[in-house]
Amino acid sequence: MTPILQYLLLFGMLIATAGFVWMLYLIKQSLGKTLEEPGKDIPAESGNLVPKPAWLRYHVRYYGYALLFLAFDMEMAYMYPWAVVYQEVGLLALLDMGVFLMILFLGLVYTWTQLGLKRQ
Amino acid sequence: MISIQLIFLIIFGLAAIWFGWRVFMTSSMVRSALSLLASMVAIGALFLVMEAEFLGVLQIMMMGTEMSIMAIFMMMYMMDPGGLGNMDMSHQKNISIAAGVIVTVLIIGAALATDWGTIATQFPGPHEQNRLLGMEILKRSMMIFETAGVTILTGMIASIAVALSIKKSMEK
Amino acid sequence: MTPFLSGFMITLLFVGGVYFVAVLERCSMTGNVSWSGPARSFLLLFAQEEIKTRKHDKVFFETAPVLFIGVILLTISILPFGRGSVIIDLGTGALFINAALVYIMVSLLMAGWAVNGVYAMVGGWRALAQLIAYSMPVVMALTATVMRAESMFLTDIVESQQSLWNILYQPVGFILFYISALAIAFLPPFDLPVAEGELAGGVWADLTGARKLLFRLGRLALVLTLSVAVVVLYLGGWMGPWLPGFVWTFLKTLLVAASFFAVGHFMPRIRHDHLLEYNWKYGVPLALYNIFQVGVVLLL
Amino acid sequence: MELLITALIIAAVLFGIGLYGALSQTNLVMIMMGIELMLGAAMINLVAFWRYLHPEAFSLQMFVLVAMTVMALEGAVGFAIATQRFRTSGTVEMEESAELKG
Repeated sequence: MTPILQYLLLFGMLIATAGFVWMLYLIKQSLGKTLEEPGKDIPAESGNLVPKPAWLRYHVRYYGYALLFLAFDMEMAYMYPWAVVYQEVGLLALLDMGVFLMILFLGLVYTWTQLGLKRQ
Repeated sequence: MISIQLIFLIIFGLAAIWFGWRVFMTSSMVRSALSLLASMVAIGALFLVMEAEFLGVLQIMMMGTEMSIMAIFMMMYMMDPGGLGNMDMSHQKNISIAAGVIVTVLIIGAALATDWGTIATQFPGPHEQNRLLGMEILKRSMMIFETAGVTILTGMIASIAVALSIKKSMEK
Repeated sequence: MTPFLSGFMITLLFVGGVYFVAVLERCSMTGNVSWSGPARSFLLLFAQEEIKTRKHDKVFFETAPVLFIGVILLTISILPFGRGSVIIDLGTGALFINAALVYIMVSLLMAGWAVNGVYAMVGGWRALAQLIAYSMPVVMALTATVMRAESMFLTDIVESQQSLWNILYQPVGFILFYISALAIAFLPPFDLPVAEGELAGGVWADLTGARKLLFRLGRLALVLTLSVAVVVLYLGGWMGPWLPGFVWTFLKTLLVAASFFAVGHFMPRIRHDHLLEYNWKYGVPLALYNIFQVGVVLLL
Repeated sequence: MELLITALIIAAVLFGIGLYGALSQTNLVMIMMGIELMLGAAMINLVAFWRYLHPEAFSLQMFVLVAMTVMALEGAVGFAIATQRFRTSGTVEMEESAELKG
């Protein structure tokens, strides 16, 4: 199988899943409609009927990790091709990646010392 | 096979453009962040159509996390993240539209006017690509790779220092 | 084996595996084995009425279940079940697993945002926190297996375990991947997005009928997918004496799935800030150590 | 040939949309979205050049990796500045941040 056929197959599976789900919805629709009752469409809030929308400003308390993660995440882009040729290149590859990972590890240690690794 | 490639190039290109356009046309913050994610995934799919498999899958993975993090930052800093008030958050609209259109036309003109020479037909397969990219990282572009490491460290330190500084001075 | 036959076998194993995982899940929650239970709850959810919350985000409400179940099917289609019997043998399989599993978090985020309810939204943001926590260890553990196989083809990764399974070759990586797999599938010690005690069901709290059915079905398939991934990456895939490859994959998968539920049965739920803290303070350094150890052993 | 031109045109349109967004939005995070779109367009160009002109030159793929790194770092530093802005002035609207002019 050529690579482009493989991607076509993957894409086709995604489309097929969407079609399957759509058919499920159609069957459900043919079974009956939802009864209109007061208060039925209010989301779960432990018994309180809250008519206000929930889309308000929300303090995400782990944003320190999020910032660190954004930068740290990039390291794996270089790591996968490196891992494929690791045995071929040998010691040079180990030293190379060792330096790279040490540099990144410094960033983690820095964040740790700045109290970034806790709930803000 | 060429024609299939062209068809999918156009399909995913249109998807990328449409979702990219939706980013600035909706007032719901999470919707605009996830539209950008959809646009980026379409770009990743374009990479796959152009048979750069590693880069395509990598793009799809990276953008999934990056744009979701963008969504949480939108949630934290926007007055009305749900977009229920339909606030207009743009300025100098006409100048921006003019700039966008002019730049697009210029680039398309440059692309059409240039003689690109012969199109390559032979190219390495997915596994060979991974191997050659690894060799490139370890041999010829080794300094670029290590410089990228130092750049990532700089970015990490800069963002942490900027984002957490006031917190620390308050704790003292 | 012909492609048609192997495709048929994979479908059969997949459907049977999902049913078995459903039985296991009920067993871990209620304590007794009931073979008809999953079928009954399937019918219950199928006949349930569809309630949509007020002012919901229509696009996300429709997209989230499709995305959730779609990425899981894509992941299972690249995993090898036996020698030569894999639907799509992708050249960057090890990376693709990771890329597809990121979108489980995205679909949870979408579902949580869409229903316009407080508990669901908090569940969605927690799903992102969980991803930030487990993503780095899982990537580095995968890299270590790629280093040994010198290839990202999943079949090559299985073949590289001919002499010694990866669970013995890189035990630290196995532990990290196993724990992260629990977190990816949001199974009980890490079921933060759908926590019943704290968030009254979290992301799933306001979904009913077909959408809930898709999410529940998708989660069962996800547990099966991750069990197969653990088997392929660390337990030698289809390798084993006497029996054919399919049987070995299936037996190992069921063992791993059962162990997933057993761990969840006996552990208390972890707080999301503790999860982040432990993963970044201990998980990431351990994963780096694992890569270093594998690198040194490979050079010797 | 038409494949390369198609890819370049797609990238040009995306770049234009990104430029429009970056210039017209008042909000820091939205401006960053525009910049990410422009970087994405640049990456399409790089991959198209690699595939259709020089499939043997892997420094082009390396360039794409560097562009992705720039994208992630731009995100991290931009969000950090947004956090700081929000803490000091309670908003991330860029029209009100005259002190960043230097």
